[in-house]
Amino acid sequence: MSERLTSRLGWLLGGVVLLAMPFYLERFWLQAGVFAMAAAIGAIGLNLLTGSAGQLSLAHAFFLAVGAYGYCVFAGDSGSATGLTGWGLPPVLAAVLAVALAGAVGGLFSPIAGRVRGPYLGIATLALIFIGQHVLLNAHDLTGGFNGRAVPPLSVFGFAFDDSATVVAGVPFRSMEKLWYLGLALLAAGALFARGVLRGRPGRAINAIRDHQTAAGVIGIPVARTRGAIFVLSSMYAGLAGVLLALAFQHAVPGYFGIVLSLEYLAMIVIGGLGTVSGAVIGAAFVTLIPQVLTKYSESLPLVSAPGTGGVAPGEASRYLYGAAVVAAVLFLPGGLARLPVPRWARKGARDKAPAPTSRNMEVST
Amino acid sequence: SGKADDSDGGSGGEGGDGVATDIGVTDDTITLGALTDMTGPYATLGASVTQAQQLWVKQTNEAGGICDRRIELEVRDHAYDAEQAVSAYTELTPRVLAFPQFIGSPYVVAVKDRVDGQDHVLITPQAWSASLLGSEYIHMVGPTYDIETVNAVSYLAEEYGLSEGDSIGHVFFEGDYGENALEGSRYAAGELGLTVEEQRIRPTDEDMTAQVTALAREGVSAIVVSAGPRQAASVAGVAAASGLEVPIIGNNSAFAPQILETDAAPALLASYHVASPGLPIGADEGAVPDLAEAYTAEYPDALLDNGVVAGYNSISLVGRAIETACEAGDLTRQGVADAMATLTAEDDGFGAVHDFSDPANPSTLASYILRPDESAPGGLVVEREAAASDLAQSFPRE
Amino acid sequence: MNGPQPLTVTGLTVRFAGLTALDGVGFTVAPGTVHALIGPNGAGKSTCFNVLSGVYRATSGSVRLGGRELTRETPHAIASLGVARTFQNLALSAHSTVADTLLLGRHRLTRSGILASGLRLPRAAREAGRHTERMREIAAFLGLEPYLDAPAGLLPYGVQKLVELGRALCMEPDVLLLDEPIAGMNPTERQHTAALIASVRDSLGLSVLLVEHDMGVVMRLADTVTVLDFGRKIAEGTPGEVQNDPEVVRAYLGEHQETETPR
Amino acid sequence: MTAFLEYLVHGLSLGAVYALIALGFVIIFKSTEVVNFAHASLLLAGGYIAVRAQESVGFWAALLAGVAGAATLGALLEWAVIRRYRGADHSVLAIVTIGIDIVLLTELARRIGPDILTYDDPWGDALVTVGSVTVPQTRVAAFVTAALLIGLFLAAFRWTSWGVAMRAAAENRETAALMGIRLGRVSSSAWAVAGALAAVAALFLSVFPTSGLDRATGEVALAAFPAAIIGGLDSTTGALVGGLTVGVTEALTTGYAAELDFLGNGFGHIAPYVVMVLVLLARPAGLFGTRELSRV
Amino acid sequence: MTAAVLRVRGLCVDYGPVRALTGVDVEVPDGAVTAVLGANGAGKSTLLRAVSGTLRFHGGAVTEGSVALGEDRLHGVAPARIVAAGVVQVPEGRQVFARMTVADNLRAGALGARGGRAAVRAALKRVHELFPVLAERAHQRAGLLSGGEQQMLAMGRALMAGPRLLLLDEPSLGLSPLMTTRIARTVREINAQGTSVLLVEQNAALALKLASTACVLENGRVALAGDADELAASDEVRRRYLGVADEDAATETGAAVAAGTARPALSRWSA
Ligand SMILES: Nc1ncnc2c1ncn2[C@@H]1O[C@H](COP(=O)(O)OP(=O)(O)OP(=O)(O)O)[C@@H](O)[C@H]1O
Ligand SMILES: Nc1ncnc2c1ncn2[C@@H]1O[C@H](COP(=O)(O)OP(=O)(O)OP(=O)(O)O)[C@@H](O)[C@H]1O
Ligand SMILES: [Mg+2]
Ligand SMILES: [Mg+2]
Repeated sequence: MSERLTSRLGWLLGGVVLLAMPFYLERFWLQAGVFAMAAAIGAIGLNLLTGSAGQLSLAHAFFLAVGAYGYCVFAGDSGSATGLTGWGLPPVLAAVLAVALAGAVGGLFSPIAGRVRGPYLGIATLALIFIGQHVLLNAHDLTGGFNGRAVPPLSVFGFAFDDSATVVAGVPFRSMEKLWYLGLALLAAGALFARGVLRGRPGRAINAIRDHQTAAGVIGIPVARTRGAIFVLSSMYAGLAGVLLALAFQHAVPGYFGIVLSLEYLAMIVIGGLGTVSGAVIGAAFVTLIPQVLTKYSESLPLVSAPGTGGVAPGEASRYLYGAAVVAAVLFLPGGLARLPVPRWARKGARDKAPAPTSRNMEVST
Repeated sequence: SGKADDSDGGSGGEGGDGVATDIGVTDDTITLGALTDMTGPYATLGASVTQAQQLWVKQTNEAGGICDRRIELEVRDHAYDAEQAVSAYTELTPRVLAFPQFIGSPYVVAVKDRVDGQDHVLITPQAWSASLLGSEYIHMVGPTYDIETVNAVSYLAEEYGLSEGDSIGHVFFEGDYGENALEGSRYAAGELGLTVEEQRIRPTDEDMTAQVTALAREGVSAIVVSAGPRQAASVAGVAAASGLEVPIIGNNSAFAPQILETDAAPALLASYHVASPGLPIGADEGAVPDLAEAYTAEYPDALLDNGVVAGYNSISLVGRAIETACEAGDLTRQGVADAMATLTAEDDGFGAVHDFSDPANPSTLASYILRPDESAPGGLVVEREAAASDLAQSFPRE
Repeated sequence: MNGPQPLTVTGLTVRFAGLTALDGVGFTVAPGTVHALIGPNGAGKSTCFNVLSGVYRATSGSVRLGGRELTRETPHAIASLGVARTFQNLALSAHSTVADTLLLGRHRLTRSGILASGLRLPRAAREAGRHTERMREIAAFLGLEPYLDAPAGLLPYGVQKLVELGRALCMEPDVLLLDEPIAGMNPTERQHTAALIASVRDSLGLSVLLVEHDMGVVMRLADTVTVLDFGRKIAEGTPGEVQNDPEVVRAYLGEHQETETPR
Repeated sequence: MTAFLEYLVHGLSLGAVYALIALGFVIIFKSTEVVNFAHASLLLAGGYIAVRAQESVGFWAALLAGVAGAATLGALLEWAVIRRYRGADHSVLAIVTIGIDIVLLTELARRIGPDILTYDDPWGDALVTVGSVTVPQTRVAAFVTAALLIGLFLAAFRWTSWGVAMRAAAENRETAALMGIRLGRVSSSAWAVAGALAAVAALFLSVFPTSGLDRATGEVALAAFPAAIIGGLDSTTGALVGGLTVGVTEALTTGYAAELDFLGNGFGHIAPYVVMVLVLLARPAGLFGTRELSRV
Repeated sequence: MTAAVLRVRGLCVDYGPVRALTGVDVEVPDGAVTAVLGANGAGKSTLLRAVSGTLRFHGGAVTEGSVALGEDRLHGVAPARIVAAGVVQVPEGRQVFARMTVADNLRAGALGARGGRAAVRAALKRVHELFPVLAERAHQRAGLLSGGEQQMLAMGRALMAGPRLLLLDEPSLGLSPLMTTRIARTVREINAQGTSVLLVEQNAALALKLASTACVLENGRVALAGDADELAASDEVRRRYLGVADEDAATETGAAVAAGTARPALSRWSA
């Protein structure tokens, strides 16, 4: 069998398995899957920025929040039943607007993102997290404050992604079953889009800016504009991830969108492999699913003890594991999990290039 | 598929004994769920509550269980993380009858629609924010923060003769604990003609010098602390050191026995009070001594603190609701929730009498006033018996 | 693109804190010629390139390409006017392939943005196809074909220099600024590269401004030579004239070039 | 006016502690170009070791043990992780320190549990009064210690071969090796120094007016991020100025919270970040940081 | 023949799967200048990296063979120890510490110095005499120097260590003819003072003039080795590295290119 055929078959098989999941899995797993898909979309966006453009960002959680809350506000009830602002727009339009809003906010930060580079940018973006938290807690009318606000369910042409059951082949489809397919579709679209960007003209340009900023300008690349554009694009990915997460949560809470979340996204792209789309997806799945699996199976895992019995709690175990995974991935798998020797067809990233950035963002010379 | 015939898990129908059941109850077990934080910011509370509840389960099973069924408690540690909290809820809901523990009010709020809309599962959260009121399935055991703070301010006014025109300082956490408490102090102050000097802080702020200096500048005659134990200790220590000799009172969560070992101990002993829904763990009345003894026997290394009482109290009240439901022959989730609402004058043995019939109001409006005492187990003794102040009774709820 | 235009530099001055790197320099690069810029180390040659390509701002003076003033333009705007350059120190991405590096040169000639590339619009694919073809033509011309899939950063220094030249040619420039294009090559490679430069001047009719310390190559390639010393122009003329200018000999070439006697 | 002075003095003394933390950051950044996100756990580790040691030895010996322990831990991390990284991208290393931080913090939180650990420090809750302003003795001690240590490192960086070696190693490891610089030794010494400084900061963060060390104490290290950036990530003077700026900003915005209420309740918490963004807009490399060079 | 300071025997170096050197034997006699010639990519820089112990920075490693300084083994030894033993390299492409001042760059060079303070002071004086611009620009950041100035700094920095064996990788790269002559003179002087030199140089004419022995690397192997004079006289070297016999050929190629016969000339692009 030719390699190409094997690869096709592999993809097909994987696709069928993913599509069949909602018929077999319980809500808990579906929900975990949707979380992972949302995280994967966000991680792809961060990887565009950090992995390919070499810009460290700690503000990803902030843009997730913009997407999530943006959607809530745009789609929320316009009546004053909740005491919260809502524009009452059709949910699909609201979702699109929320993504656009994340992009626009990213655009507002572009002057700083363009001026400030390297570690300085990383920490400068930290400001967005804290300012974001401040706004989330204070702008009660928009965000509902500390306890957050309910997320209106998505509905497409009257088909609602809510908990009312639609029976498909004898299986009641509630919100998670429906969101699973939505998540798959968005993730596939997001991944393909990102690969197109990375392999095409914009991808080459951002790599050049990362490695030799001044030279890139001389070659004809508008440096500030390109960097700004990639920051905006990455923010929009985060915004989309935020919308999907909000839909899965059914309730947006500000505490979730803190610094820890931003750090988790950085961990995802490093564990999966910097600069590749598949790396982002694999890393996101790893970081999202590990705590869920460990918590669920805490009783049957040898080293992990059930809560309240002393010893290492599942929450702790998963943090040890993913902290160690970050370190191990960088030291022993410089390409991340996406570069593990797995069969070719299973390795989506095999053909995305843009290897890990290695040169420092500094040019000096003669 | 395996999922086709399945309506959200569980075994519907009727037990062998003629008791109607749906989810979380089999012929020989009743499964309860605990969503706790044992590794996150509320780990201290989570550990005490969980261990107290495990103790109750053990005691109850030794006494033959409830409704001839053993009790099982499934514990999930969400580390105060939204994703994990919601996941843990999703995982356990298809399998449990009720949640006698749920730490993290944002996450309780997050699942509230699901609880009211489809899950109908009884929850007694360990968070006392007024934003959790209004559901027939979610019942706080004890007064909400706002009521507790109203009681605290009333106590200060009575005891220290605060009069119209005086001002009080309020140091509170951002978030719903602090902000809900602030509503209480604002209301009480408004009624009493006092002004409130607000100082909003974060859980990570540990040095209260700037806040106390600002309050001193405003000439406050008392300070309310709706924060954590460490902040309370810092407030008391700094106030004493800088000569601001005013009474300080904290909410139930603003005390832990550990702070009596810090430099601030003398100041705390001299000027600090705590408003509490129940008796302190060191009290010599009601069910408290038994609990303290059993708990220490079971967990010799664990700290005795108010989380122990809170946890034990919640689960035993849920237990009583289950018993009542059993007697009514309806051990379905709805049956248990309905049974809970029939508990209208329930003496919990820890100094409070609860009424769970009105979802719009907390189960009690009364608070004890406690004061630190190094020699008492748990570090607190009763200063004033439980009482609901007039203001607490007139507190408006929409 | 309306044919090559003269590049005119007048009264160009660049000051850095306490240092005048260029002091009122002026010269004109006639269309279709090779104009060499030589001078001792630190004379201001690369600084001049940096002003021409928009990396440095001139303190005063002007640079005109045809009728267009360049001193106020950004680097990418200047590039879009058809000015391409190579760098004295290599500026290649270590891990990008040679093919990608060359395609980077075509950035200014292509259009597909994030949307078109992300959605893989047919327009983007067509564009990529056409430009890849031209890129291969240029690679073949430079003899870079065997390296197209190799990471540029791992190639030998001399090949990297050729890749830089290729990237500049991929910009289809009217004016080509070459900063020491043959440094680090051995004589054979130098001659080969010099021939390539002469060839593009002739076949593409573009103007070349060349900085180089190898006088042999300068003499062979240049139509006109401008000599800088301490930021000032000290001589200008044909290679022959300049080579015998006593000032140039003193400042740059050294009294007798063959000081060392073979042993 | 007295209130203002009091806020100012309080801010300066708090800022001195931030400066100590920021200085550790800066030293690591200067010598290895790594933004050390694990600084918080290094700090907590130092404090934890000292408090635990105090049970068997006296305060001063315990403090020494904490400093030595955190220094060893820092050097160990450098040896076990940072040194082994083969790539050249420093943002990857920054992310690695996030991983380290997660592991260390989890371990320490597990060990500390619900406890609040207190030092038997010689200062207690004693105060110093100058004119109308009173400050805790601990804070005076912190200020003096910070000023001394920062002066010391400023001099060390500028005048000793250690400083030259460190800067050279940060910039180009291969060439530094060609100069005979022992890369491993240089960078582990930097990490050790940063650890030691963090342990000292941990002490001052957990004595009066704070009520002790607990599992969350390390989070204060976050305040050192804006401090280090405001001053400039590679400037020791910057660490001092940045730390003081953050301290004073925090103290003033908290003190005048009522007057600043129009900016939203709790504005004091984000004020340092707002200052940081403003500084970066004006000077992209911070007040004293080295501007990035760009020559081609 | 005098004893060799540096003796490289059967050296093989791999960069991962890429073999860069195969069985290379090179010797630098005590007190001599030895030149290494070769085309781009022949492995010259790799040889110097192997001697200095810095291959690992490029993902390379010595797989076979040995490098010895006098009696001491050098392969497998940490770079800092090699410097301490007196082997100092001026790396290809200057590699100055761009953000440090010129003065600090020179101080960094002296970190591995074997003498005391006085020796360092003397070395600094010497470097300033050789390259006055380094004294003038002492407080300028090295990254802002011109290419040639950086090359001088790199050279000066190496001299600060007072080496016993100096490895030079293309020291004349980017230097003006005048400065190239000065570098040549410097090499000769320090050699006269007892420092042995291993010189990699594209300017083969210059290299062969300075060196007493030389070798030619081709594709990672030693193709020719012997006395510099002999090599300079050999046809092979004259044609390939001195470019002498090639002069006519080159003009021919140039003409051929222009005429578009030998290789395809590039035609204008029309969009
Ligand atoms: N950005 C800058 N800041 C300060 N000084 C600079 C800067 N750029 C260049 N210089 C100085 O200006 C002078 C001219 O430098 P330039 O690079 O133009 O020289 P050059 O003629 O190209 O020399 P070389 O042949 O050695 O490359 C040098 O002395 C250099 O140190
Ligand atoms: N880091 C590396 N990884 C893989 N291959 C390498 C690496 N560095 C060098 N090489 C290869 O090793 C061979 C020898 O390279 P080296 O740099 O030693 O050549 P050189 O003779 O110094 O060439 P130049 O004259 O261009 O400097 C070349 O084919 C080169 O491509
Ligand atoms: Mg130059
Ligand atoms: Mg080389």
